[in-house]
Amino acid sequence: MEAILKGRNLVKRYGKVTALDHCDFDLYPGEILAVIGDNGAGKSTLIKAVSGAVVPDAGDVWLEGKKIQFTSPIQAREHGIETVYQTLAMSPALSIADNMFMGRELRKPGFMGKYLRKLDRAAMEKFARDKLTELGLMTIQNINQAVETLSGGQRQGVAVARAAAFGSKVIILDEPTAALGVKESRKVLELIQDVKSRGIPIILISHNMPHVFEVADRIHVHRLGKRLCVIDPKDHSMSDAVAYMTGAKEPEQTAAA
Amino acid sequence: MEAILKGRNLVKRYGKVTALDHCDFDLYPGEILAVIGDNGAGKSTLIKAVSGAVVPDAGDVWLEGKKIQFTSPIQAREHGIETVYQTLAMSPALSIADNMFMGRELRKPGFMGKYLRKLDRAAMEKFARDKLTELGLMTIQNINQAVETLSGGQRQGVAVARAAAFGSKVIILDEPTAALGVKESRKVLELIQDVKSRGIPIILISHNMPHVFEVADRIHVHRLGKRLCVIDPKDHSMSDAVAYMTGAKEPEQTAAA
Amino acid sequence: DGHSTTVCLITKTDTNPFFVKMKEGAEAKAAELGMTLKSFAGKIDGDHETQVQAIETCILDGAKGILITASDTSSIVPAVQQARDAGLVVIALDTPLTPIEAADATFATDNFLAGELIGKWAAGTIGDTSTAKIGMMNINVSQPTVGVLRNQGFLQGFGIDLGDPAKWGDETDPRIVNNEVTNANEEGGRKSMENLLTMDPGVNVLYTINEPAAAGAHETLKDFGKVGDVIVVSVDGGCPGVQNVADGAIGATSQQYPLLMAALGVEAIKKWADEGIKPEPTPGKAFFDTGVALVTDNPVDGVPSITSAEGLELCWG
Amino acid sequence: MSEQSANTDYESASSNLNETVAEFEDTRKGLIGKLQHVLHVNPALVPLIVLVASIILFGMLVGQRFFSPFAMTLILQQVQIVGIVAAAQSLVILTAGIDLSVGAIMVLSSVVMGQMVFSYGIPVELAILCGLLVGLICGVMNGWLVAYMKLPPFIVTLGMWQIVLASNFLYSANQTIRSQDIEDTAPLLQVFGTKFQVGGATLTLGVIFMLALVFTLSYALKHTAWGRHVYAVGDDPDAAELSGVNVKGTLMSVYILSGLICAFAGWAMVGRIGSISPTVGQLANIESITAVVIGGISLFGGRGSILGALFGALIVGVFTLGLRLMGADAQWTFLLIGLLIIAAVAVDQWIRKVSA
Amino acid sequence: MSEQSANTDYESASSNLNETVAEFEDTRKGLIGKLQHVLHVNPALVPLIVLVASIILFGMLVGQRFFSPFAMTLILQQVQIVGIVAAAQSLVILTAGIDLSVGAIMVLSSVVMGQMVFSYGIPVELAILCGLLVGLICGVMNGWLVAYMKLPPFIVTLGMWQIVLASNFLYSANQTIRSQDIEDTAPLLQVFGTKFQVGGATLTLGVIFMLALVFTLSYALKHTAWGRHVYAVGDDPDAAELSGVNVKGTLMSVYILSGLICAFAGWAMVGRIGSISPTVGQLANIESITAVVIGGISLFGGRGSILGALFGALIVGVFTLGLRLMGADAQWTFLLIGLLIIAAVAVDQWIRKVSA
Ligand SMILES: Nc1ncnc2c1ncn2[C@@H]1O[C@H](COP(=O)(O)OP(=O)(O)OP(=O)(O)O)[C@@H](O)[C@H]1O
Ligand SMILES: Nc1ncnc2c1ncn2[C@@H]1O[C@H](COP(=O)(O)OP(=O)(O)OP(=O)(O)O)[C@@H](O)[C@H]1O
Ligand SMILES: O[C@@H]1[C@H](O)[C@H](O)CO[C@H]1O
Ligand SMILES: [Mg+2]
Ligand SMILES: [Mg+2]
Repeated sequence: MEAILKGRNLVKRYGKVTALDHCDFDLYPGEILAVIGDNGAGKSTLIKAVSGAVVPDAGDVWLEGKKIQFTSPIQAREHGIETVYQTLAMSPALSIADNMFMGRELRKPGFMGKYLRKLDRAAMEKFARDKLTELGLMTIQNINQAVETLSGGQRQGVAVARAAAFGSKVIILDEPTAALGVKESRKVLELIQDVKSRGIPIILISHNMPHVFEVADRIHVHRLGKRLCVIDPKDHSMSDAVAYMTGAKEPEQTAAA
Repeated sequence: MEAILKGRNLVKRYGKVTALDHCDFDLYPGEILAVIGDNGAGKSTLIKAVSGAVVPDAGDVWLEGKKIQFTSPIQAREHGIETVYQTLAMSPALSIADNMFMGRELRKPGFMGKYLRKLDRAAMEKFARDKLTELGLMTIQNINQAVETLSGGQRQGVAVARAAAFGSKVIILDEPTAALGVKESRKVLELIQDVKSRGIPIILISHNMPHVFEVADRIHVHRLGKRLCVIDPKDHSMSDAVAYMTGAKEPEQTAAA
Repeated sequence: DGHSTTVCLITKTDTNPFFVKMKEGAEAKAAELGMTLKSFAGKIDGDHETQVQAIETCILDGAKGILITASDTSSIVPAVQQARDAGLVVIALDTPLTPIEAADATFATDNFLAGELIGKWAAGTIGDTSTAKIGMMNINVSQPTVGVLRNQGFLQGFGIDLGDPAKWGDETDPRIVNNEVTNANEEGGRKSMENLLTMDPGVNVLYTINEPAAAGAHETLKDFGKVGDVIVVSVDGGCPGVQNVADGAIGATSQQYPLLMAALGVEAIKKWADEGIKPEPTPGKAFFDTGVALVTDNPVDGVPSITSAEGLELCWG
Repeated sequence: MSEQSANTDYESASSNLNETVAEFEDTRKGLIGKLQHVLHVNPALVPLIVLVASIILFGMLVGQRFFSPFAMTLILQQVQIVGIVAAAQSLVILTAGIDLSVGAIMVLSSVVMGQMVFSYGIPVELAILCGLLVGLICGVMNGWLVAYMKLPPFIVTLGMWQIVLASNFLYSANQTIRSQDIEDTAPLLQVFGTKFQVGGATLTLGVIFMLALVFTLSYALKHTAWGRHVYAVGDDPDAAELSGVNVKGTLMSVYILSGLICAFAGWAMVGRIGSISPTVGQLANIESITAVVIGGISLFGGRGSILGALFGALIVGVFTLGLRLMGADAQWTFLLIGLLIIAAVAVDQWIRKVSA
Repeated sequence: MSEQSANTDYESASSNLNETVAEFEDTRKGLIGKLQHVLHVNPALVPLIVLVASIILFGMLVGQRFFSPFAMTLILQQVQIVGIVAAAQSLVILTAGIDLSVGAIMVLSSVVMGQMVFSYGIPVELAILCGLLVGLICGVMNGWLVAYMKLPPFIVTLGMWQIVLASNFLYSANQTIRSQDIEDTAPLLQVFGTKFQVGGATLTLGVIFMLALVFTLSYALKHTAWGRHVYAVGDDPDAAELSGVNVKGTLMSVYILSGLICAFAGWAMVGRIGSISPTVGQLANIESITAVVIGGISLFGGRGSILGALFGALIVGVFTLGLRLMGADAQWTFLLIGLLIIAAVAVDQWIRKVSA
């Protein structure tokens, strides 16, 4: 099977820091690929490089076999790649609904929408409320609250809801449950399964090993800026995974990428 | 035993949103108190209200039996209360060492320090590096890196290291391991035990139940802006805790606060 | 080319048509005499530092002489002295330095006289000066010397007690409705007139610092249907201004001759450079008066004037 | 793996939870509570309150004259140019930029309109189009330097200010075109001066244009996607980029629009002062920024409402006229306006705090 | 509980890990790599490079005269006032503020010094102290309004600008105090004009003061806790507050220092122009901001170096003198300086990008 999203030899340096060091990467259709690794290993940089948020210094990326070179996240979005960045990428002063629909706002039907380009606030707010309710984020008391006034977890919930609602080809989640409560985390895991069942592949970066082992089809272990190995969660234990990513143990030859 | 830090009837409103709704709170000497609750339950607001970052609309706070009214986090710090906020509170453009010593910089010995008030950069950098190494955050390649260039987890590590290094009476950690890797999280848990063994009580907000049950002496369950109950992790299961905080189950009378 | 004589012209600004014409006059004369002219100007009226820098540059540049209309007539003196010490001849144009001897020579309009002429004319036109309600339109709150001289000259000519002649606004005469500031442009004139008429709809005499301010005021008067009711006087004698006299928008204006000042200045420097001779001031005055003429089509007895047709012959800009 | 199932078992404890939305009671009741909420939701109301208060204040100090429809509409007329320019300035400031070149663009545009008619004999309609085009081109240059070259807006527009103003003086040779001549040859240039009588009050087309412009932009900012993008770009350009906003395009549109509006201001200026003069408008940048900030728009971008800028301009207009009518002398007026600018913003902050 | 131990078992797998610090190779070698690193670490070097480049450029265009020690020190003398004021401005801008009142404070301070001596016959030393005190008090007012009343710095200093300037005109009665009189009665007022010969070059005490001031502040900003706090406040005031910085105190110190430095600039101004004139310095705010921004300090606070501001002032000085010597006429000079301001910052950005 051909990878839907593939990276080869990706390099990204920040001044003296090498964040990606000739890294390879493969995501296959319909799968949930977890990416795990130490803090600072370069996971976020890797997904930024494939989603257009960062232009790699070297290396190539293919989407469905076609070589692509995104220079902005908008291009990636237009190709159906939706990303929740670790920094969440929200406009703090704008409302939840504004943020969810940023860049793909709904217009009112008829004259107002067509000629006066009026936004359909009611529709956007309803949609936003529904998506947040699906995630169990019902403690949000006011859908018109500015995002900057949300609690850490609420903010993350909004970002995840946005990606899940709009991603059509690949959904990338960079630590989507880091700030979430138990209940909300479970909802996100359910959502991930749900998205997968719609046939859309997912990249999940997470430090939560139980979650990773619960949902992932394959696990990409990232270490020191490159892919150390890819393991199958059914054949490996969490302890193995942790040992690989922290450098406590070398992966066997077969598992290495 | 008298509580070292005590809150009664705390209220905080943000416009139409009530974040704290007549909330009580107790921290006893030498203990690790975990605070758990849904996203948006008001946990962060609670610890902000006791650490001077937010002035409550109503209610009182006592430190070691003396009524206090902090109007700024500096006052809390001067009383030995050190906090890691969920938003981390770092100056993005400044270096790791600058951030760790913000507000309590070291000066050079002798004339340069005394009269020219020159900072002792070497000492501060060494200290910072040592503290980060204790936390296992060795992927930080350059101690003079601006904090804004660190990965999410690295940033959190710096904030935790700062609090642990300087807290003398109470240390408050708002989701200190949310963005941390497995290895780094373990180090933080070890650090928490270590701080406790020095006799300093700790407030730990976390969504990670295994971690909470591993280290906490008591668990404050927060729901809808107030303390629902306080439970003993030895008498209750994680399932109980989760059921209480999400409202799936009512706490028994005895456990209620 | 490096061998010809260089002369510097330093004006207060080069956004005011008055100085633009002065520069044109200097350029024409310099070209005629085979000299090189370098011109400098402040960013705003009152931009003294730029003028000091210009003098320093001229010294560095090896110029033979400097023509300057000083923004700050006494503060410029040390810089002028520095230039003279370096062997340059310095001639003040339009605005005398304080003291006037600080420059080698001065070719200027007498701004006080310019004001006095329109003051006298206004008094003669209204007849009974006790019925006057006077609006004053000045340059700006920093009160540069031209503004003070014209304002005080006008009041003197009209017969109003000046108080301190070194500043405007300290007069107590109730006939003065108010002192407005206009930044010497149309926008300010328009707004100031609106304010004056709101304060006292009976304003019947209007002094303006220059003709653009008068033109702005005229727009307001048109709007309020008061065009014939107010006697408007001004200073400058630029072509649009004189045309406005002919059209009746301005009653009288004092005309000055910047082209002449500049041409005379350049000639004097040439003479100094070639023969070492300094120009002489007008007899009875400390400076060479390039003259000022009252332009009006409604002359008043005892105030010499020329017609707008004559004024158009002589106008600049 | 056995560890896995154990790990997540406890999480299912949340599954039979009660799914009602959390509701806290709103304890702030009554009129004041409602007022606070209204103020919180409509930030432009705060400068409006300051405006009304200052009208009442001066009305009491100055007396009847100040409340007349005449005085009220006079303020509108005096504020129209600053108001139009402040609309342009608001757009730029909402994107966390600043436009120091507004006044220069305004003047150059009006000078071009005049020169086209009077020096080249081009029909006035075409001449006006040329003038508007000049404003637009200046906007394109500002926008390109800010959006694509990523230079700081302050520097870009500082440079453009000098460049445009110098071009204006060089091009116009500092010549004024007289009102009389414009009236005879090209009255369309003065069209914004056209008057209407509305119940004792006199409005000009320029005033109506200003009001229409501000309301249109207010609608666009609040109710269209473009408006949301303007706010997002000003709020956090990186986040906006990551969440799918065309940041460069949005910035370009804002600077271009700003240039075009300034050109319209130049046209309106001809209607107001009758003539075309290259020396007017030199304070338009500082005056428009003042209006915007008094109106409660943050210089750091992303927060505030363009209606606020209109009220800000009117507040300054009320103070200026009021003080003149009280007979304050020019230097004292200057001083008092300084004080009042600070006071207006202090009151604004105070109301915001109370209503938060 | 059995679930607990299972839960965290796997985490211990990291315990026998290899504890060497991660090291990636730095692949950018050689001179260029080193240069890029140096530039990255010392941001003030970038405007320095632009400065040197522009000196060389004008040297080639203008010829020998431009390289003379006379010309070089003339530039220093011409920028001294802007340089001193830019130092004050830098401090304020580093805290994400802006100070529009610098020029007005400078002038008022010098006027007070003069009036004390000439109107009230107070000994010159005391008079100077009074002048410095006036600057300091203006700073206190700015600081109080910004730090405690939490008003936007732009508005506060805009208001103060008008207030201070009007007070200055009212107080001085628009009178200049003549150089001759100062020389006779109170030569200490002109002390900053004192000249030194240093190998063919003429330096004044004012120039030396400017250099000493900038280097002292540069030291304080880089090597003292106060300096770190200034950056932290500008970077993110909320974060600074939460991490234990006395934000209000830091802001107060910055505005007070800025006022005091401006008063010194007023004193230095007397040395430079000889007389005391209430009309000078009206462009000092825009000129100092220009220098600061060209020097690479961000208007959003927290980033940049005060040395950069000095280089920024010198860049403008070099352009101005160079263009004058080339005989460009005034409007063309303005136009070209406008272009060059943009170009200087564009080059700056470009070097930063390449060296990032
Ligand atoms: N803009 C930047 N400038 C400089 N260095 C950077 C920048 N962004 C990332 N880095 C560095 O690159 C390395 C990889 O960062 P990255 O964010 O990809 O790590 P990560 O694997 O996502 O870590 P975490 O699990 O903590 O999120 C880190 O050492 C970080 O300090
Ligand atoms: N500055 C603010 N303005 C308005 N509302 C706020 C503000 N800060 C917090 N809130 C609201 O108060 C409530 C409690 O927020 P808080 O941050 O205390 O929650 P939390 O329990 O810490 O949640 P999490 O686990 O997600 O961090 C939330 O509904 C949030 O939206
Ligand atoms: O002295 C000049 C001229 O007289 C001209 O009227 C312009 O304004 C003044 O500054
Ligand atoms: Mg990451
Ligand atoms: Mg929280």
